[in-house]
Amino acid sequence: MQMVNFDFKNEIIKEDFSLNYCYQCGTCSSICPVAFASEGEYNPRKIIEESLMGLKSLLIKEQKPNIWLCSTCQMCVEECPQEVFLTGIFESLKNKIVQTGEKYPEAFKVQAKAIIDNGVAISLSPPIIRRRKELKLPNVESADRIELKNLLKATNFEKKININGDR
Amino acid sequence: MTFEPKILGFLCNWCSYAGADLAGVSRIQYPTNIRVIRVMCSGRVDPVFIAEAFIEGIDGVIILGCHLGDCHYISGNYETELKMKMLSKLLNFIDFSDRIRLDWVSAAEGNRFAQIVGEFTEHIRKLGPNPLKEKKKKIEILDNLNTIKAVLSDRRLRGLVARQRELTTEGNVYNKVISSEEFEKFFDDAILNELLRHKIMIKIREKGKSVPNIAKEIGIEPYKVLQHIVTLRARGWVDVDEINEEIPTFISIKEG
Amino acid sequence: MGTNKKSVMVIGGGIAGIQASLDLAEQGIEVKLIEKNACIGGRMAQLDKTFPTNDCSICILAPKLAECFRHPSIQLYTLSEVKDISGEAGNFKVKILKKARYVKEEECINCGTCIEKCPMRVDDEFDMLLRKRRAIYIDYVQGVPSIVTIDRDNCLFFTKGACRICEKVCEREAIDFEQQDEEVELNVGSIIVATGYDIFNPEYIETLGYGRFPNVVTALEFERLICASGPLGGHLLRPSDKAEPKKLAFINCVGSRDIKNNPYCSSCCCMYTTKEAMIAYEHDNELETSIFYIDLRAAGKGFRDYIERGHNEYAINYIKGKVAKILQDEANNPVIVYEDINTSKVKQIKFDLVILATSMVPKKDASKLSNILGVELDEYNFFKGGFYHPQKSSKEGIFLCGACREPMDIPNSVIDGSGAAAKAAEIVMRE
Amino acid sequence: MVDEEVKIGVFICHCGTNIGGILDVPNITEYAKTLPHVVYAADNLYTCSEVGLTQIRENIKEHNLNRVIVASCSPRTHEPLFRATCFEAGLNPYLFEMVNIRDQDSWVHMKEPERGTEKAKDLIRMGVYKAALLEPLEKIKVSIIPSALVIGGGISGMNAALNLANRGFEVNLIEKEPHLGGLIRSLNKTYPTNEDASKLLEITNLVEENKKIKVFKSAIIENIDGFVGNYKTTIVQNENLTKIESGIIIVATGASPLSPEGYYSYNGKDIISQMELEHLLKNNSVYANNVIMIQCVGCRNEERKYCSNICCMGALKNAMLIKEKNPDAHVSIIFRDIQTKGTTYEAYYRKAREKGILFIKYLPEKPPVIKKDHIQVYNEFLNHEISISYDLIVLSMPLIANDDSETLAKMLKVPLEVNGFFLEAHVKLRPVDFATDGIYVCGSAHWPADISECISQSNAAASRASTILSKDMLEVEGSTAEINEDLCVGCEACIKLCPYSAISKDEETDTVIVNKVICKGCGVCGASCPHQAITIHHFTGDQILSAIVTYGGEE
Repeated sequence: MQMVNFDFKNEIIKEDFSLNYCYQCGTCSSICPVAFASEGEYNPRKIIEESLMGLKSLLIKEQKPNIWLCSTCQMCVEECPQEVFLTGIFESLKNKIVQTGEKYPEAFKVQAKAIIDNGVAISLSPPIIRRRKELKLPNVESADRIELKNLLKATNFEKKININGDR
Repeated sequence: MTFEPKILGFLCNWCSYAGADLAGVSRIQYPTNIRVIRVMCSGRVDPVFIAEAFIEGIDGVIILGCHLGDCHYISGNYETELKMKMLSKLLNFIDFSDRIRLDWVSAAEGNRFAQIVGEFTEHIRKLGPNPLKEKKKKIEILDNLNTIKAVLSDRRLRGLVARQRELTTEGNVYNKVISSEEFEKFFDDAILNELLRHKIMIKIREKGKSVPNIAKEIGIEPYKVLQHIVTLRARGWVDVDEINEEIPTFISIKEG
Repeated sequence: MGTNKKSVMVIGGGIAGIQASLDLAEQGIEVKLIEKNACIGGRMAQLDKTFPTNDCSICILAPKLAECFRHPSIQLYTLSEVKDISGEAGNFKVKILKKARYVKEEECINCGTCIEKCPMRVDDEFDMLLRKRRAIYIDYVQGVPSIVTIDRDNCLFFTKGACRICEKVCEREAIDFEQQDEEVELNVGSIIVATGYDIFNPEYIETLGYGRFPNVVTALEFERLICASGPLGGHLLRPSDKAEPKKLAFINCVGSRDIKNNPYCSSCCCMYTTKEAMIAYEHDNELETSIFYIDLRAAGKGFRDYIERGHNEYAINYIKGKVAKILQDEANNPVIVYEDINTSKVKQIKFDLVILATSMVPKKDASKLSNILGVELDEYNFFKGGFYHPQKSSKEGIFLCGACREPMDIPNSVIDGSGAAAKAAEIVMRE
Repeated sequence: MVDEEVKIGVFICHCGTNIGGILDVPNITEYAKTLPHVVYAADNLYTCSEVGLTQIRENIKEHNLNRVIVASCSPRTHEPLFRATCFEAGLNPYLFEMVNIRDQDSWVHMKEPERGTEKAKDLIRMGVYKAALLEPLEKIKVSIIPSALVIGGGISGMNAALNLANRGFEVNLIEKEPHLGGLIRSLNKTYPTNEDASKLLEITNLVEENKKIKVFKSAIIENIDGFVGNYKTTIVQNENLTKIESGIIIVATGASPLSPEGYYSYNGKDIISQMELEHLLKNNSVYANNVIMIQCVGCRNEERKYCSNICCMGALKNAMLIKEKNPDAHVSIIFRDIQTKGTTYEAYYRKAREKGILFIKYLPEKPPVIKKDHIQVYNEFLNHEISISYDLIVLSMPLIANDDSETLAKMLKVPLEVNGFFLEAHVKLRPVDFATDGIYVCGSAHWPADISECISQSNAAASRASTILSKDMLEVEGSTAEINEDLCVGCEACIKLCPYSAISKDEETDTVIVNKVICKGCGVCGASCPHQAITIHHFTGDQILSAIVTYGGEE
């Protein structure tokens, strides 16, 4: 039995007030490509309802439905009739998961590493570079890796995301 | 010459007549056989009118009203339905029930009006002329139709129909609500009895007849005829005409 | 004080305006009924049937139209618009632009000969563009006044300078190309606004495919499709292949309860989608319907029973959940993507025809009229009524009724029409 | 008149080519001349034109016509015009008969002109046979008592009374309680403005001070008699009888909140009703930090199927008021469908969510279960049970019909619907009228209604009532039913059949009579009367049968 936790709900609200406006119409799940593909393993509407109820252990510990499957395509945000900023809310939930030290998919650590190393989450692949040239698009400016590295170090990023998996 | 049926239509002013007008405005063509009598509500159509129409040789009668629930007069068409149901049951006994049709046409249904008239005209065409028109059958059919008309004019069945809704919803004077099924059964019995009684009345309207003779003429068992004669005497409609060799004959003394 | 103190102008000849006019006229007050179209009747005339009784709409409306037309105290100004007002409660001066009909009203008997011979085909707005009418036309066959009108913008004579066939065939010599627009001045004690509503264009919500998928239609189009006097003669066929649809889906709140489009609830859609599903079922008992909804709003009298009946007797499946996406398969069948909240899974179901319950939106010229009248609109562009006195506008002597002030169904429009009449009568009858 | 020789004139319209281009109108005209009683028959291009109408008027005079038939288009559109024309020429308008040979003949038989012509002849002959039996009828006039009776002194009744008084009519307002105000008196604040309910009750003073309004408090209705324009009502106040005469009656008796007793372990302490919460909020004595409201208690169930319309907004309002006073309070609303239709109410709902009120949807088959300090409820959006702690539970109870509605309905001879609310004449187009003329309904007596709905409806009822009260005389159609005393046996079947309660038993003469003012002439009673004792004027059995006989009989 899950207990409604107003304090936890208010924590999320503090990060994104738009959560309050959700009236559970289901637009987000209807439009979401991942919800369809994952057969409900990921369901944005349900995550929002759990957030409204402040169901902390479901959201943070059990992570049901699986919030990490969100591809941040923003279709839900685009279509939400109440302008709930779903991806923003999911982001803050993901942060909370990380902060509390709960497990989360390895893939995100790989990406984090890529940012530390290259200054981008996903580097441009050679075919993309070639096509950009064909289309006469400007070069992608790469970030100042040193500066970024220093920045991440100063904010203790590696430790926060528990990049090496040890606790 | 091919048979052109004579169709009579009763149309309520608010929906069906408007629907028929709409068929006109929309130039929807349909057979010319129908002649329309406009009434304010289909509930105005007294079943006696229809019996009379058949007596006058009309081949088919169509009664059209607002769709159930749409009646301009709130509930008139529900009463129409009850009355026509009684009429249909009676006509069934003389093979005439196929010659009437009750249906609902709204003011927006010009097409539907034309379609119903077309179908019904075709139906009557197939059925053939009102059998009254056949010389051989004329007297028998006329007797039958007059019997039906007499039943329809009599207070007994009319009273039952008029009270049907009250009896099946609010209850009778003892506050007993009769279920629709119960009513139906009771009503069917009443129809049969009244039909036979009026049939007897027609048979003895000019000349006194004995029970066995009446029984033979209308094809039911003598004891049943006797039962009805008893009822009819109680109503003051029948009296003993004469007694021949201990067998009494009965004659109608009903006025009108 | 003006000479026409005991008169009221009603703007809009839909059911709300008609009710207000009839009530006032029956109280002995002179009514000037201003209608923009060629015939009165408004939206209700377009509907096939009405909930929760499923009465045929035109059957119950037509007697009121006739009464309005015949009433000695009602003066009907069709093809007319309000241009200007001045004065104050008890004594308004109004300028009306009455557009030329190009047909002599007292001569035309609506015999239809001219319509038959007119060579121009024009999209029929009354039938939601689902069929063509001619350039000389009557709004709808049962329309009142029962006379034809020349559509100046499409008439060959006006656009190309040739034709005049209608003039030649009219036996009554009722056609008059010389008619001019005229300005009429009225003096009235009070004004009632009853201009009604427009329909939200669902093309704005691209993911629903309206306009791209032939078998996705709006609810008002559906009313015409299923109406016995509509373009299909009441035999429901879907647009793409003229096949009889067996599986219908209705999507509620299309454009409504939506901050990006119309934040408000359109009030009637839960009920009219049920009604439309019922009528469709009555045409074809093999038909199955799904209605997708957010909250089923059925608080009116007898409305819950109606929904129950829809579910129990008309094979209507009510599905909680808003549909945001419609796809289409190769046979032009709309495929609805929705979440089944019982399993939390997102599913796709194929339908034969999908009907969108589009919001009622303010008339596109509402702000123009509000400026002319000097009354306020609300944040959505509906005419702003009082919170507790909804028929009162922001200006004394001007009253509101019907969907021009808020989306509402027919009974409430009738109540509003009578209610506004009561308030207007107070003004013009005060000592 | 009865013995006067019948002289019928028949006017047959070509309607340009609409009729004349298809049917053989001259032939029809010649035929018409051969029919019995026809002394004049002529065709013309447009009977409805001024030329055509003049022709009718002149020939009525010239040939002393006492029946007129026009064979042209539909009586639905043109009968009033031709009747008026007859009247102008001194003929009783009910001696006019119309035959439809356009919309129902020439237009629908365009390819069969000969048969169409035969049909027109038949129709005209039927018209002639009916017309010969037409009788002159008079419109019935009835005087109207220019005052109103409003039953119920809540917001609806007071507003209706005030509107009528402002229109210049005398009003009698009766209230069974010792105070005016009705249910609003028990409210704290009102939505959607959240202002004090007392503000809306300022109308009470306007009513009490209005010279045109006579207020009767603590008044019980003993008896109501009469009909439109002439109602007579007896009321009792402290054993004193008063007779009130009025032209119309407005029913504004409101509704009552269902008692929470027996629902969800209601105890009046930490489990209370929304009405009791209103009281607590008024006294500023809500101390709870965890408040849960449960919607649809005692309704939308088997016993009471309906949605009570006003409870969602009521709950939203009180939830917001609690949050306003105590922003840290946790307020949850356990609901089924939130009913906030329209612009303002939907915005109000969004506002409530903005304030952080929690909404939990429940299923009727899995209702919330109240435990000692928490509630367990199956959350439909999550598909599993959750629990919420509480220190106050508020039950939203529906409005139900007053228990004395039935008595009042019987006295007024108006119907109630299944839930005991008053049943209007027509749900769509006559929402505040009863089928019985001169009686109207508004507010929660009709169906649970909030304040703005009550005010709209009471304005509407006042408007409808004014259509009667503003006339000196009421004129009604002459084509009504009439009971033939010699044939009537007093079975009273017709009384039940009449949808307008126009037929009643006259206790003094012990006969059944039709009130011609109320009768609409539908004819249902006549066609059903067991003894065929009812004449339906203008559609009499003889008239209809005569048309049938001539149609059938002609070979």
